[in-house]
Amino acid sequence: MLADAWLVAAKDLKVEWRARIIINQVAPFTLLIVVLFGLALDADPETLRNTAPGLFWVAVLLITLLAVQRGAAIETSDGAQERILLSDLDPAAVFLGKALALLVQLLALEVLLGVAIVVLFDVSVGDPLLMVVSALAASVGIAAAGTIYGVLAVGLGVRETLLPILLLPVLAPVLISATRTFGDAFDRVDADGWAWLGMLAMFGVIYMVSGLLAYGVLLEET
Amino acid sequence: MTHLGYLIAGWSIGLGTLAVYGWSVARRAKAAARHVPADRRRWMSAND
Amino acid sequence: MNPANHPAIQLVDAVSLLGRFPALAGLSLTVQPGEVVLIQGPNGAGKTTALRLCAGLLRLESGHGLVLGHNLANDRRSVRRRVGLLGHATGLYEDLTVAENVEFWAKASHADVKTVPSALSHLGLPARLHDLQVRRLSAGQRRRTALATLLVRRPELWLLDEPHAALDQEGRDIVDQLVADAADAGATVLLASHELERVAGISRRVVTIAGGRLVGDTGADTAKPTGQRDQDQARNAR
Amino acid sequence: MSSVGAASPQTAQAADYSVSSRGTRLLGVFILVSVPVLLLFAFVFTEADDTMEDAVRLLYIHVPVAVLTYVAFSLTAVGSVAYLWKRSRWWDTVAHAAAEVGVVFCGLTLVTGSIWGRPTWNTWWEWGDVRLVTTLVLFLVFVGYLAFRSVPAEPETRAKRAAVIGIIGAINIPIVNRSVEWWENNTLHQQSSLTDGQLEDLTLFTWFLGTVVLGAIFVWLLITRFRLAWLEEEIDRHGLVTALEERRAESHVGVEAAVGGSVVGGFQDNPGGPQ
Repeated sequence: MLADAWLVAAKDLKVEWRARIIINQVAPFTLLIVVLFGLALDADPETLRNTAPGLFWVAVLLITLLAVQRGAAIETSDGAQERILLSDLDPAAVFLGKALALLVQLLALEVLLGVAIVVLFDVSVGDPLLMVVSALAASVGIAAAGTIYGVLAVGLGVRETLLPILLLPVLAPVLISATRTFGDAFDRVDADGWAWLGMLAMFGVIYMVSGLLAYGVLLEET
Repeated sequence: MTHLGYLIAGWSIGLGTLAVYGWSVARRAKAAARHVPADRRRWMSAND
Repeated sequence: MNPANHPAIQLVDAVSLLGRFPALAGLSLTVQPGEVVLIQGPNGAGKTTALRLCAGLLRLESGHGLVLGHNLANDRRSVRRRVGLLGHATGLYEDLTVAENVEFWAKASHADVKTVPSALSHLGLPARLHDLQVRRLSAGQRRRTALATLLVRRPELWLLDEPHAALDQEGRDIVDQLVADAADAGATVLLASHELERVAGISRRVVTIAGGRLVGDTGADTAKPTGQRDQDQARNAR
Repeated sequence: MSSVGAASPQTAQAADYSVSSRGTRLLGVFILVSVPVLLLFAFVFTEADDTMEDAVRLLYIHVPVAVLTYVAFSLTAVGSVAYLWKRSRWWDTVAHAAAEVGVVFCGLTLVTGSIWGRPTWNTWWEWGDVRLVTTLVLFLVFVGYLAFRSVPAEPETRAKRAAVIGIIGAINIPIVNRSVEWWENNTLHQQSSLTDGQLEDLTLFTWFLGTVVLGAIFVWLLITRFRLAWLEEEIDRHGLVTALEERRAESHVGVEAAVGGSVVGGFQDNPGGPQ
């Protein structure tokens, strides 16, 4: 099953590497969000530093929407989703593979976003390890939930508008927890970031398990 | 009685919403029942 | 499942829906293992739906259906793993090359990747095309690639929806040969087409559907040149 | 609901399309009688609270509605699990009806809570409060659930996917609750007010009465909404029977066309194909 998951993940990443949708379109969008936040918050350095953790994760959620839609579009453009049903791939392996590919893309974009925030908002990172580990844990949960909801709206023709209202409320706990860990890592709030990391890890585990169990039900269109 | 405005607002919005919602569901159900043959509206005979 | 004990396909009064439209309105059809059957009928007759139902992709709304011995009501997954469906969509990834696509679907079907080059050349796709992205292919080349992904899987039941569409003469001959080879190897083939005269040569039995039901089932004798009939009968007797 | 409550069994004639049954009519009568009684208890018989003053009277509707919200969403989760297990249309309809009634109750929880919070906490909304934020997120999750259900889709597909959304939504409740609790653990909610023994018997009874009355409204709504959903599916099935007959009629007309009138070439022009 892990070999199958890797097969799917490698395929998704290869498609992305060829098509460059994430690199050419989503990455610039990422930078744009940072710039827009900077403009909206009146260029006050202290405000920007205080809100940086929250802005980072709101930006990640927006990017997630685009990446999830792109990931679902790969399968639906020419009936590939149906071919996956007709293949010997275990739905759980497909879920794992697509979540892994999404995770890799999210992490790459988060690095870009992190650099942009640190440089443009003049944030000093007090605890880089906490920042990296919590970003990793949060992204696992986001990738798992995103993959589940990515396939939910497939075949209904209204994916673009349905996805945000379904996915974003579910990701609210990640936003809360990851903002806290980053706040701690940036020395901006008096919170125990490492304790919040537990929450992120728990969220990741719950949604990974949910996806492994539910993906088969969701993949089957009729 | 203190806060009378809040009290009236709270209770009337609460009960009012439930009444309007209940009325609309009953009305929609009535309209839907017209298009269903009587023998397929099975709970009516089952419960009566 | 011993195929000898089961018809390859057995549909009894099958109803299947596309959305809320009953594309199949009580189709009954039995196909024996090793048979090559052509389904014909006008546009919207339900040919495509019939093939997709047999592939285990659609739900059986009512009626009964057995495909390769698996019940369509509760074991469509087993059906899906044993059939090869060429539908209207090719299921190829535009950004991957021809070889990458066929290799991916070979691996996804747990088939031998080493057969990929021979499958591609069998479909008349020269080596210079193998490393081309699918988005650069013509419609005919795409269909050949899609057929190659089926070939590496060696399905027990081929379900070909308009297999000749978009293909040139050479491609059509290759498809005909593919069907003949599959039948020789003991596989069952179901073709849907509205070009009766094009496909009549490769199929012994012609089934006509209209309005989602069977309206005609002519055995060997109407749609078959006499010369091949004996050959076919000998093949079926095996 | 008044119209249904007033309708007696004798007036129900063949031309009456009301979806009421004896059970819901009795429930309707009970609701019509008990709501004024509840109002009497909430506004006349009970005393004002020492700290909240008369604003406490809002809690007699707010708390029961909040409790029933969680009952409704739990029912959606139960219905969703049961649907995936039994694959029965009945459970799917239960989940759907409970979710819609739940969203109405959840919205009322937020509104009545907000109206109560303004005089008590001096704010319409308090981000630091666990239950407030949890309930809001919950509201949005199930608004999404209803949005999904309203999209035209094959009923079986929709039921399966909606079940997954319903279950995940329910799983989400404790997670959101935990995270918000950690986030700001200075809750403003009177967590102890029900248990610290300072309540008068009459106050407690009014709360109980409020739960019973609103519970009756909840049950009436749930049953009626269920019947509506059931009828809608019956209409759908009835339409299917008609469509099937029309489709079968085609097969008699279509025989000649099938043999003669085939179009050479394209495969794109087949409306029987997947869309």
